[in-house]
Amino acid sequence: MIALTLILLLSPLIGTLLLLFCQNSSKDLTILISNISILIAFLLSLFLLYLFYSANPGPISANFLTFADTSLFSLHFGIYIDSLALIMSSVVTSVSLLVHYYSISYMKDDTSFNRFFIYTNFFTFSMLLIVFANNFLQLFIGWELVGLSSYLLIGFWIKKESAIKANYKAFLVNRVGDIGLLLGLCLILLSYNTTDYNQIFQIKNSINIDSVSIFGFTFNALSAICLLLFIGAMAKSAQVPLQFWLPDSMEGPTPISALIHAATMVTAGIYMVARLSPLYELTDGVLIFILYVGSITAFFLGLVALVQNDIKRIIAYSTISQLGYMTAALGASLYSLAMFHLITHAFFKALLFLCAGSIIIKCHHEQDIRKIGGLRKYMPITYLAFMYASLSLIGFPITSGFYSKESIIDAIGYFGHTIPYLMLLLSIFTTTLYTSKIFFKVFFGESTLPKEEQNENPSNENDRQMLLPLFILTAPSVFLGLFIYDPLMIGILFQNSLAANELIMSFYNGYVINSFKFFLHSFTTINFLILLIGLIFSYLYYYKKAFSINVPHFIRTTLTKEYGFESLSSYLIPKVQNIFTKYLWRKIDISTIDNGLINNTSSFINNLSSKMKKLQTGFIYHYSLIIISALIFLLILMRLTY
Amino acid sequence: MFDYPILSTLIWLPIFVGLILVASNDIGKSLSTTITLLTTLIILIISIKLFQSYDHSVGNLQFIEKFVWISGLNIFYYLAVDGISVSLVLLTSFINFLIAIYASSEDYNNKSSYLGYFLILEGLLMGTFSAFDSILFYIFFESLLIPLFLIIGIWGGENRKYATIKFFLYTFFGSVLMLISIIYLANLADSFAIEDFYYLTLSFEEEIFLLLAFLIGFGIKVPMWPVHTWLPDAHVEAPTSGSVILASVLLKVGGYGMIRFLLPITTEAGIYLSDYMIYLSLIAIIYISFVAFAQEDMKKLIAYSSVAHMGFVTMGIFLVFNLMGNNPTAAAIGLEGAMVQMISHGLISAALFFCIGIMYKHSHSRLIKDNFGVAQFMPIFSFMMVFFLMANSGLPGTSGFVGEFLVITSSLGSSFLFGFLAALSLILSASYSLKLGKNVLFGDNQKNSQGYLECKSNEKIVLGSLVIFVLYLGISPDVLFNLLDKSVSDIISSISLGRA
Amino acid sequence: MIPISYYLILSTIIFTLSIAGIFLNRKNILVLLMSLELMFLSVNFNLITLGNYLGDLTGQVFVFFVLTVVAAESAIGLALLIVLFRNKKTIDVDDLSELKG
Amino acid sequence: MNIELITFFIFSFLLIVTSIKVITSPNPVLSAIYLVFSFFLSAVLWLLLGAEFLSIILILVYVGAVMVLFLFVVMMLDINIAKKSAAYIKYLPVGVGVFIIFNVLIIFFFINTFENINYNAINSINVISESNTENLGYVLFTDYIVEFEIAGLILLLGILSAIVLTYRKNPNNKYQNPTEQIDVEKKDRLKIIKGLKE
Repeated sequence: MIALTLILLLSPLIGTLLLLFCQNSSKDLTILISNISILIAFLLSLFLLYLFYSANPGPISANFLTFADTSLFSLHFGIYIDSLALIMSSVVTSVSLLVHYYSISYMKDDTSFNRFFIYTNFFTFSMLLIVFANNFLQLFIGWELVGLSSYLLIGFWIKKESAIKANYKAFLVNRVGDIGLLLGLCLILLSYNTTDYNQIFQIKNSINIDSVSIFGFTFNALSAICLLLFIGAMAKSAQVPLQFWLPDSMEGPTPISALIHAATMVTAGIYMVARLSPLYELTDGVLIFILYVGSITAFFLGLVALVQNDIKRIIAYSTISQLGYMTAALGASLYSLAMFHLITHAFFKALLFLCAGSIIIKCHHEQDIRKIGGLRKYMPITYLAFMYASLSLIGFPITSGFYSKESIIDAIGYFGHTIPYLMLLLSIFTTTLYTSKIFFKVFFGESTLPKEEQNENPSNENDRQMLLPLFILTAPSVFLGLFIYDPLMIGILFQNSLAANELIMSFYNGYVINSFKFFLHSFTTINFLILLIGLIFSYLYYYKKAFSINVPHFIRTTLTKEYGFESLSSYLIPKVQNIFTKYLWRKIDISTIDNGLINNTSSFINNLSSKMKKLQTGFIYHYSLIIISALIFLLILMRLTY
Repeated sequence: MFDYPILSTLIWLPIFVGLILVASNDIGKSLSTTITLLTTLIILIISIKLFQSYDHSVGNLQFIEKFVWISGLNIFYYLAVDGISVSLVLLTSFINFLIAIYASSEDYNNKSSYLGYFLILEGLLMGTFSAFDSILFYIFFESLLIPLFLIIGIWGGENRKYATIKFFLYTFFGSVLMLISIIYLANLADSFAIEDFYYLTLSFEEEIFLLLAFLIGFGIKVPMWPVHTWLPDAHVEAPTSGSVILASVLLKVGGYGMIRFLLPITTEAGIYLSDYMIYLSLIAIIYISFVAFAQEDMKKLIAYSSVAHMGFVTMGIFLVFNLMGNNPTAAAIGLEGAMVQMISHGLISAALFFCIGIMYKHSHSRLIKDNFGVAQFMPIFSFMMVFFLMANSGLPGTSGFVGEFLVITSSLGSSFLFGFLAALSLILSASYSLKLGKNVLFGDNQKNSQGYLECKSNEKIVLGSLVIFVLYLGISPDVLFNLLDKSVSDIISSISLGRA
Repeated sequence: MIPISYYLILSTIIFTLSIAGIFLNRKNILVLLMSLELMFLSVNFNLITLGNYLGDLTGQVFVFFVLTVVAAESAIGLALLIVLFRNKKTIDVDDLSELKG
Repeated sequence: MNIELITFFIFSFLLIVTSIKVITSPNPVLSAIYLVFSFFLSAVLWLLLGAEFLSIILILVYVGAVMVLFLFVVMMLDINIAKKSAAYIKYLPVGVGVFIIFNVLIIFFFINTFENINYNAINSINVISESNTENLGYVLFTDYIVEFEIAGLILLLGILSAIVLTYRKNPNNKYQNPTEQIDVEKKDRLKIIKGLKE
């Protein structure tokens, strides 16, 4: 069991190393190595999943490499196998396999073809490192490596100026979050000098008692640690204050947006909180904070998506708002629901991005939806795939998106968190709006692109490699919900890896009863009503252009400016930083310390010595005068003292 | 267990060969490079043998060589080595070996004396790390300046005169104070051996003065915040290998001196002043990172970044004072973190200076705006440079992270504010290193006016071996930890013994 | 009966005169050497008078040695003067200022 | 007022006047002569003090040798008569000022300790006999023999240095160097020229 997971974990790494060494080999060799390594990982995780559920042993944790073993602390790299980890790894590997396969054709005419696959393999390895981490240090290392691979992949086209700016910003914002994570990690190591999950889980109630003084006020240690760890998650999963890097990270190639910025990396934060759910259960106040952060992100970022016109940026904002849903679920300690939404979201969001990718390739890298139009006739398969994915995104009944999103909204409503419930309800409306905006504009509207741009004949839509993943992805993004909803709710799926199962049970018995009844019941709820209104509204507004609403200028600019985050991040901070640092360097470092102290002392000594020089006139009588006056002075001195 | 005195050979062999090289100026470039390569290789092998035969479990002074030197003042030629010195000796020999490889492709006028000075410098560095008699330590500590002064002075950049004189006088001023305190201590303990100083009972005022004297003496060497302005100038003017050896090993002498002298002797004063000193190193970390961000000159940027990283080292050391009272394990973590940070910063800053040297060789300009779009023409080189920039900003999985991680853990022990401010360096170091990477490596460069072409084989070897070591120390720094573990706990116990 | 203080006063007067001479002369180094001789003279005066006062002959013996030293010194002084004159063509104090700082 | 006091006053007054003249006279020759004159006067004063041998030595050695040397040098170097330069006037007050301060200083501060001791300066110290020369000779050759030798050396030094400093080798004077003449080989002397017809 452990050996298999070890192989699973290391196969992408071996793939990366192999690709690294045969860099300038032929294209198909790279395709071969990269896809096989991910395929092995995928098959292994499926097999392990099956093995785990058949034998269902408890969580297994084993260390395979000692990081540092001294008298003061002992840190290791290890593997932690339980249902949560295996499900997450199968999701990650499956999406990554499909994206690898998809990007063979997407990147085929790119010069640095091999480099792309090195980075994606490396990304999958570091993601698995997080998934299978059995201690906080390995979690942090995987966390940063994922940040590094997203930095490399966003800035993949090194010549593209905006891509370099984007990856610089992305990495720094992730680093802001990582400070929280690092401080949490250090606090744990300091107070319990072990970072191992098991040991921490065992002594978790004793942690609750000690206190930590942060900036003077004393906090309960556990809630301080969990809050700090959540700050790291906020940056990685793009929650409200630290979310402005995700839309810019669309500069990278579309497959990586699908892989990293939709399915896997951004969900690392959610996974971490879910993994540490036993700890989060004991904190006070942190969960409420998470709940409100999640719901605010869900609602407000959804609004911003309405005013965007770049297809990838709209999907990026929708990812942020869906992540808001998941965080809200975590906040309401509905961990398995959050994980369920994470899984379904991974599939249908990856599908959305891949469709967007094929659209972009078709229209020769044109991403502005106002220009593209009427692709229904030319790209039937992408059209169908896109439709299913957006239905699932909206949460249309029967689709898996419906099961995960609706259950989160109803559960939060059921447990009486009123304001977040309202926010999530309203964001259903915004989600339907912007998804149908893309849908109608791209597939039904008229295109303004010059004719030969959009080669007419539908036959060569795109080659097989791009369309096969779309087919494969539509299945889980639509039917997965039905398939795993009941086992999830009864708590078999994430057996003893997530806390607070009894909450889900009570919701299940009290509200849902079973998946089919939940489906029927949903037609009568408000959610479906809002959904319908949204659909009709967008049908009339986008497709028929029946009426036009002039959104007041003030709202439009705030939204485009992403509530000021956009201008903050791309102009304000760099400019302030430049001026401030230049000032610091010029004023303090150079003028005060360097010139002020050092050069001044040297010049002081210089002119002091030049004054002394005047004394040596060269004339004897001056010297004799000096001698005599000194003699007189000494005599007087002797007389006075003697 | 050794028939021949290993430490003395480590010191005097390179000095001897160096002198020959300097003296015989007419031997050709190729011959002098082979000689240097050979000697540095031998030294590397000896120090690896030293490392293997140094048994970590005991951890006290080993390979002791003690002969009477000046019987009148009972000064001894006293060489010995403990965990900390072994790691630094290894670092020196490794870096010098890399310099020899790198320098083989360089061509400087009268290159044999250029390489000769490096060998002398290597020998003196070995001496500083293994001297256990304070006067011997002081002599080696002082004589370090001379070869470097010549290297920067003769083969340096444009206004090298200003830089070298400033560098020389600055460190000289520091060490004068140090000499006074050594003599003061010596006539108290009427012996110059360092461990005799440990058991002296000093009054509080004495300790305060000694602390300040040692602090200034070593603070200038480790450029601590207010006295750091000599480093950027020295780096900008030094030739590539000169600034490599300066950044990677010479700064560690200051840190090593602090651990050897400051910690065990002036404990009471240290505890009393520890808050101010931690504020100093915090300023060094945060303020200097801001200043590093504003640089236009690549070398200056890396020089300021090494000041910031050395801020972590000093912080680790002063935390020991702060935490001695209530939490000795955190103090030990801090000190171990400082030690690891020294070694890892030595490797990373050496690598970064090598990269800048390679780029300078093609574009002949150190300014950031003159170098752009390097990645298009030098893919392997820019891969390694991105790796080192990442290591410089403390990416876990590289050795840069380990040191900072431990120092932040122990700083959280004393107060959350210290930990938070130290952790801030995570963003700041990332911001300036990646800014360098962004402006220099990426971006579009059609006509390749700077004439970048892929780096030669020996440069690849140099950078490759540094990548391997930084990764190895990042993934499993266990080998370093059990080397340092015993010596660090000895120092902590000798401090608590001193205080009790 | 001449009290001892008279002699001492006389010798101080001679001594200060010679100092003024060294300091005052603008003419040439020769006068400087001569005032130096005067200074030695006044010193000898003191030696003898205080020798008498203490009833010890060492004063006078010492004067004897002072005389030999002064002889040698003025010989060397004048030789230097000649060499100086040969090179500089002048021994006027005002234009001998090569040692200017 | 007995006879010694009168002679003392006369001669000391004359001595002061001559030494002032030595300093202030423009012509170096004149100042040399005044110096000679002041030595004579002080020799007399020394006689008063009972140091006859020394006063004779003073006149014979000092005036005879050193002053002659001075005059010789003065004559040799064409030192022009210094005109009353303006600087001289400017510095006169300073010179006089220094003179007065110094006198006041030493006389009032140090000498008045001897004020109350009316010890007669004039008496003769006799070690083995009456005459001062004999006593001096005795003391000189018993206690101070080493210093006596050193004094001889100093004089030798004086002579040597004077010669070394001023001696200039005349380039064109010819002289024989016997050592060089001896160690000569055949080839220096003999030059065989071939092909000479008989």
